[in-house]
Amino acid sequence: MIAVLRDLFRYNGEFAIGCMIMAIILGIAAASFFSPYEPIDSYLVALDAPPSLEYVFGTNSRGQDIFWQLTFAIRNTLAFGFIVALISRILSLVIGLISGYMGGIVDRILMSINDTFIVIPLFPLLVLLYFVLRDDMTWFVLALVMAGLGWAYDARLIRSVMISLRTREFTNTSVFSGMSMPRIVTQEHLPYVLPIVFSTFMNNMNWSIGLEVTLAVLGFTDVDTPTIGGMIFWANQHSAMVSGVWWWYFFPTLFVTLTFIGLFLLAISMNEYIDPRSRLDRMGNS
Amino acid sequence: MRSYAIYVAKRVLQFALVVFVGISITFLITHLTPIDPVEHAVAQVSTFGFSSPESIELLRQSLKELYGVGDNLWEEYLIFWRRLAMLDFGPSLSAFPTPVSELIGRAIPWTIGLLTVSTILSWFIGNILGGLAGYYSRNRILRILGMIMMGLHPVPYYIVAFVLLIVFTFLLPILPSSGGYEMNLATGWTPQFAGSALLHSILPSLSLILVGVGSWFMGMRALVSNIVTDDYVTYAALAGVPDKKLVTSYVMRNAFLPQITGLAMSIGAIFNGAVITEQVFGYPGIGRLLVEAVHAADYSLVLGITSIAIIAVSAAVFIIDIIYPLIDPRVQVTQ
Amino acid sequence: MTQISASAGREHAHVLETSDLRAYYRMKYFGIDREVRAVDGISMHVRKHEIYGIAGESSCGKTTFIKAIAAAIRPPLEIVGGQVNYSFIDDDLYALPPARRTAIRWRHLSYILQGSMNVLNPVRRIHKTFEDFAFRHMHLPRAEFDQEVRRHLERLRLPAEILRSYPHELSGGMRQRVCIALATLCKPEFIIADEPTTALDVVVQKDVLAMIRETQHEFGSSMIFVTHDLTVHANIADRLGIMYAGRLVEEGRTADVFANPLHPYTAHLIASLPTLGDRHTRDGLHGTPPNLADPPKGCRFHPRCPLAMEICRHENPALTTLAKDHRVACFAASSDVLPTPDGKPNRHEELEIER
Amino acid sequence: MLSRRTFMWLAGTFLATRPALGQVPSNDLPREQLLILENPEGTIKNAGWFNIWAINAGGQSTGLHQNVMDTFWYIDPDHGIDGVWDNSLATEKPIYNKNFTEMTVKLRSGVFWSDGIEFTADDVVFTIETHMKTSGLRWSAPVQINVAAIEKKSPTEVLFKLKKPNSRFHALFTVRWNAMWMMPKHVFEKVGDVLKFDFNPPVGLGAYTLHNFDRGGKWFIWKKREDWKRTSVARFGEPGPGYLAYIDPGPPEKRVIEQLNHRLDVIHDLSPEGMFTLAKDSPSSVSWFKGFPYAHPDPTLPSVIFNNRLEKFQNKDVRWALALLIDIKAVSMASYRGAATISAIGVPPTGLYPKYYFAPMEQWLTGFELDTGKRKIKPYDPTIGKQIAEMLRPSLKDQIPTDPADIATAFGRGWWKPDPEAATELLQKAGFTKQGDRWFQPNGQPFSVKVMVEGDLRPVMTRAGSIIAQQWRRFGIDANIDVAQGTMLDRRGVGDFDTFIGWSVETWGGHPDLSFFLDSWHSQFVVDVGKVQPPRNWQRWKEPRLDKIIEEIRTIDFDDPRGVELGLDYLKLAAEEMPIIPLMAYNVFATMDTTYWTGFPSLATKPYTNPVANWGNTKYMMVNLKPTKPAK
Repeated sequence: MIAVLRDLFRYNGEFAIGCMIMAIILGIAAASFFSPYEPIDSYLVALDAPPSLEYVFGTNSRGQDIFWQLTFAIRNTLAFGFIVALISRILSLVIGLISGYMGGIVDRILMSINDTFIVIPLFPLLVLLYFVLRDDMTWFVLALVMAGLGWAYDARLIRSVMISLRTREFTNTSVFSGMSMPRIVTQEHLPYVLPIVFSTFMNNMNWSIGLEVTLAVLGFTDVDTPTIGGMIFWANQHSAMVSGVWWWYFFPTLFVTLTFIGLFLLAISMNEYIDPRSRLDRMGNS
Repeated sequence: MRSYAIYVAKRVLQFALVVFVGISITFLITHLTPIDPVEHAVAQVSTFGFSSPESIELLRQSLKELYGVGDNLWEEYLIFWRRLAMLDFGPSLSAFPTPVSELIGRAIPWTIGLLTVSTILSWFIGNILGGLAGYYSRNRILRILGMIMMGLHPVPYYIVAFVLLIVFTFLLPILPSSGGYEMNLATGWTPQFAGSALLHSILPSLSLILVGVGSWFMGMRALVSNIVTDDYVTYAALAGVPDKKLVTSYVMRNAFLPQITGLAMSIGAIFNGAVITEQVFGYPGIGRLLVEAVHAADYSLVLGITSIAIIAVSAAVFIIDIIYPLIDPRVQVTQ
Repeated sequence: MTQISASAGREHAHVLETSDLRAYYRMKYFGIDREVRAVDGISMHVRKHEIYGIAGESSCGKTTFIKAIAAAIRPPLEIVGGQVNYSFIDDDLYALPPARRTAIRWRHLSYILQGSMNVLNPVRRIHKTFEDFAFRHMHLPRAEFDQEVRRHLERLRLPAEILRSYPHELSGGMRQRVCIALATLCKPEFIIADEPTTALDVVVQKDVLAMIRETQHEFGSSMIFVTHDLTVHANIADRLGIMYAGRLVEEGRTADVFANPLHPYTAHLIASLPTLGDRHTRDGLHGTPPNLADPPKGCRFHPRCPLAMEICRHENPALTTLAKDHRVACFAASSDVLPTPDGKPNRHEELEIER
Repeated sequence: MLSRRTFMWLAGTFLATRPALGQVPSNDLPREQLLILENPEGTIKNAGWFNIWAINAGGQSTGLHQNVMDTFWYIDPDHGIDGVWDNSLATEKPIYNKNFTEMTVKLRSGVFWSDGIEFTADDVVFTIETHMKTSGLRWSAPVQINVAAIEKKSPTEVLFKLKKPNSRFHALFTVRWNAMWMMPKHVFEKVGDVLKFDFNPPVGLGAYTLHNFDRGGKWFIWKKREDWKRTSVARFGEPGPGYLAYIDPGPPEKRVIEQLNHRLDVIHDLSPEGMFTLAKDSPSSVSWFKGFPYAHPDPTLPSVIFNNRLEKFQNKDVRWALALLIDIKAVSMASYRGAATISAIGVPPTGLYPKYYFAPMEQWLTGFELDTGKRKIKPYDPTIGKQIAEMLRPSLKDQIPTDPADIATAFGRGWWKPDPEAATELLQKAGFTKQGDRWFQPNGQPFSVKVMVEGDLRPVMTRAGSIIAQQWRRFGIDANIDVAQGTMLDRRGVGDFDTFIGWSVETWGGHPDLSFFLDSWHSQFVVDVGKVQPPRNWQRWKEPRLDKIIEEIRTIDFDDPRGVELGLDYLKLAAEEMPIIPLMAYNVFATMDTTYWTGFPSLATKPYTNPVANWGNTKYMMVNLKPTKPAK
């Protein structure tokens, strides 16, 4: 595994850049633990100060230092994306594996549910759920809800990989050698499926973070927990753009975009690792 | 032909099932809302004007009767399906007694107009540029374009829209900031109206296209760079098949086919409305209507919009499932 | 420049001639240089009307060699040195302007590839592929072109209906036959066949081989036929070249090579062919083919060679003619075999050490 | 290649339409005759609906109730053109009999409906009778509860016979924001079901008629009537604008942009920062105050409203302790960036109320003593308004008034001095304990207070709520804001909150009578938590002494001077008991662009009405507006 990472880092520019970006982002998120301010407190520093040596990213109209706000926002946003991705990966993995393995009626039922989830319009549903759950719709509940809605595509993907694996030679060999099905799945097939899970992990994080930003900007989330979208929400509340406090938008946007690019690069380099053809092309084995 | 018929029948069944489950879930969720449309009406009456506590109680009673809320949920559910069968969603609660279908009918042409054009445009632009960038992977201009797209496509849509709005209505005020057309114009197929509607659609569609092109571009480029290494492309290149033919008939054609499914889904998703676009640009479409309906606890309207959205997306998937075997020779109708 | 006239002089005898051909994969990432010498100094020729077989284990450089003589070079693969000359052009293949190179393809030089499933565009009907590949070379009006295609198929005893089909609607054997028809439609002087029978079952394989033989004979084309399967070579090749680690180690008439392998590697390959009634377990070669990014010094086979001598560790044996039409590169085979005059400088190795 | 052909076609159509993009479509509305106002209702879902008597079906403040509707009386939230009280369709004030069971209204003659029919007592009788027999109309309930019968005495006189004595029955027909509007009998008598009639085009008594509107609900254009002289507003002269456009300009930043581009003459409300941008960058924009704090204080009193039924808030010492933990200067800065008019007492510091109530209360407040259990303190600090002004002066300089009287009107007078020590004593007196950094209730539970706010539907209130929660949190109370965006109304009704930032006090502004909100505070209307509380006693405060005050107000006349005395009693009682913590006036950043029109109301020169564009009372603004550019 370490050798794979080392090779990826060495031969794959995307992976290297993605890693560096994510290192910076994680560094900033980690800085939140050293913040001199509580994230929800306001009117602590001068209002509307542009970026300067004292306030690197400036301050906002709520008297908060944007740099320290951002550290919390990135931490929460990343944690949010991570939880959504983690839970939805588990769902899609389990459902994809079961569906691909059992086949028949189980497969058909699971895939019908799956297709329903693909088809239901997500955004209206989230807005509706927000209104049903209202202040119970905390950051964590939202993560659970999004995880519950975000597994369908990838479950289908994993299922199709499973189906193709099931028909391969080595599965039969394992069957004949008397291995039990669960053991075959976990020992023989999981290694093929896991890279897909990792790659979709990154994409799923991107998806959930993007959606969280959107919902937050529209005020459909818990605005008390600082997130990237929450920062933009507050900037809007204070008409920051027309009053010239552009840095209130700029830095959250910059860092969320960097996060997206970083995760995206990791996802595509992971894809290359999965797809041996392009990997070989790079490594140059004739 | 027989296998195709079975295939179609299965898809029809699936379509019906998805629509049924989807709409039922939305029905349940909307009716679980703690927001009471009667209270909203009462609040609207009493917030500013004169109101005595006794009369408010009386008002509440008569509104409950009028709106027909508070019945048995199961009965409401049956009534809902009976009405839906006749494409009737009942009266809107926040614009009582105007029918939901009338409100939707007013908003939907704007959304369809805006989203069809921008979806199709971004599909073509993104796929063609992405295809070229995947094929001519060493072309400098296309590489730069690829980097721009990679930087652009993850920017949250809201930011793109907002920046466009600020640039073209505030810093350089040359485009209208909100609405679907100029004030006081008569609606109709006049050149004036069409010009005004087009002018007002520039910013919303530009924002949608910028973001849409990015994601199609990235997807297509990845697809094409895989296809380029496929044997039939190598073989045709070895055979000296001219480059133009190779790009179009060999690479692009194969890469476009999966993208057609994506296009169909996006077109179906049009009926979700572009909530944020319509919000940012004050566009009179169905996405805004939905948010307003949610705010006003108008569940007949919410249900009306989401039902249409669910039907549209599943119909798009259904149609593409049925047509796909006919357009892509590789797909065999076995399952 | 003098070499051109020299090769032009032999035009009639040899359809293809390569001299000291070198094709390396070169990669540069973050300052790390890497070079894989997949084809390292191959000189050989193919005579008119001849089928020349190339054998070797996988990743011995067969496919790269084919890419090099077919001018199918894409980065990171590069031609580092040597020449490729065809009788139907007056110049080194790589000295031609790209447009001329393209014009030669299919008209004079065509290919049959392995993996018949994927070599035909899955979303194009067969007749479209015929059109794409050959129409511009035939200089015929469309109707006559179609006639010609039908006639050609008939000659190869293929049903004309397949023209209306998509590739996936045909069986694997049928697809390979279509490829052969496609490759021979323009009656090219030279055909490159890369493992054309590998994916087929034995019965179909036999038919396809027969078909290749017949067409080659009928149209008088010359051919390079690459496969790792020596039994196939025994059936089809006039002459046989054995490749190991990017180099040609032995070459001779197929019968001679089988009867009297001079190189220990060839001997091993032939010995490992199953024969009826033989129940001995065979000794395999120990070790694996060398990493071409960092090949062993001297003879590349020496780490696995049962006959390795001291000289093998330092010097690279030159391919030397020991009998009529029979060349070998092995110090153990004969004392006539000398080291290659230019014991390649080790500059790349030096770079490798850095990392 | 179908795709390529289609693409070329699309590209072609796009290019072909490009020339049309450059030109702004021509418009038959001359800008110099047009006044463009913001309608804060936003986009009207059901734009083609003008039947204002049906609830919620269409827009109200689209210009419809400001300029088309009319009723008997108007009370101005500010000074009024000709006094606070205006007899609009009536010619005199309501005439009650002795025990308030009958009300006679004398009607103005010579007023015509916009379709040329004369307005008479028949229209009044029809309007009332329609409401008596139809349930579910906007004013059906109060009419059905109060009116036994209505009689037409003559074409210009009607008599209401009431079911029970009601000294404030006329309030139903007295516009404060809105009131019960008159229906045109000749239109509605032909209608089968009044509830299902869209009334398009509307027929009204105001000086404007419908000219054009957007089916999508983004704009409504009204045209001045040719016969504007035959309307009640003609007494004050000819309305200035030939056309009125009420539009939905979008969120605050877009309103700023539109006014900077002179495409929006009257902004209804802005964020404070948006207001400051206009004050800085738009020399032609004016507001109610000439300088800071610009905004018009609405006669509404945003407060911290306790749920007095909850155990933890039942002791007034707890409520007082929480009040003494609030630093109103910080609240003013956080919510309005200083542009707030603070109030320590239970009525808003707006309109004529400083004269009626604030001046008389000042002395009492200064002497007011609070027993903390350990000592007596005087919590009132009369200089807080001045302190806010001084705090802002360094940055805003001459925008800040210097005259103490001006400061008092702009920033308010005094408020409670933050006193954490007294708060500690009060909480301890109430049996609360502090363990470590945290406060616990007498029952051992941690003392947690949620502050419910409405999110971005009421941004300024949300900001106030978060700073107050922060101040409480610093003191060791587990306080957090609770964003109830969209659900606030429902949760307020059923009492599903600890505290919220909102208002239960709304007044006439111009008239001292408090019954407008106070009557509903009677304990007879208080219901249990979980049931819907009728407006406006959201705090569910039960107080026998208050009931007595309310009962006496019911028996006296609207204009009786005794009303003010009873009002002062209420204020003192509310200060002692602290059922809600009054904060400040609801300041509305109404901003007017003088590029095309002058004569907008302003405090210094012409405080004749409220400039806030959704008030029915803004019909008086139209007759005062003059174009800056002569009509062609």
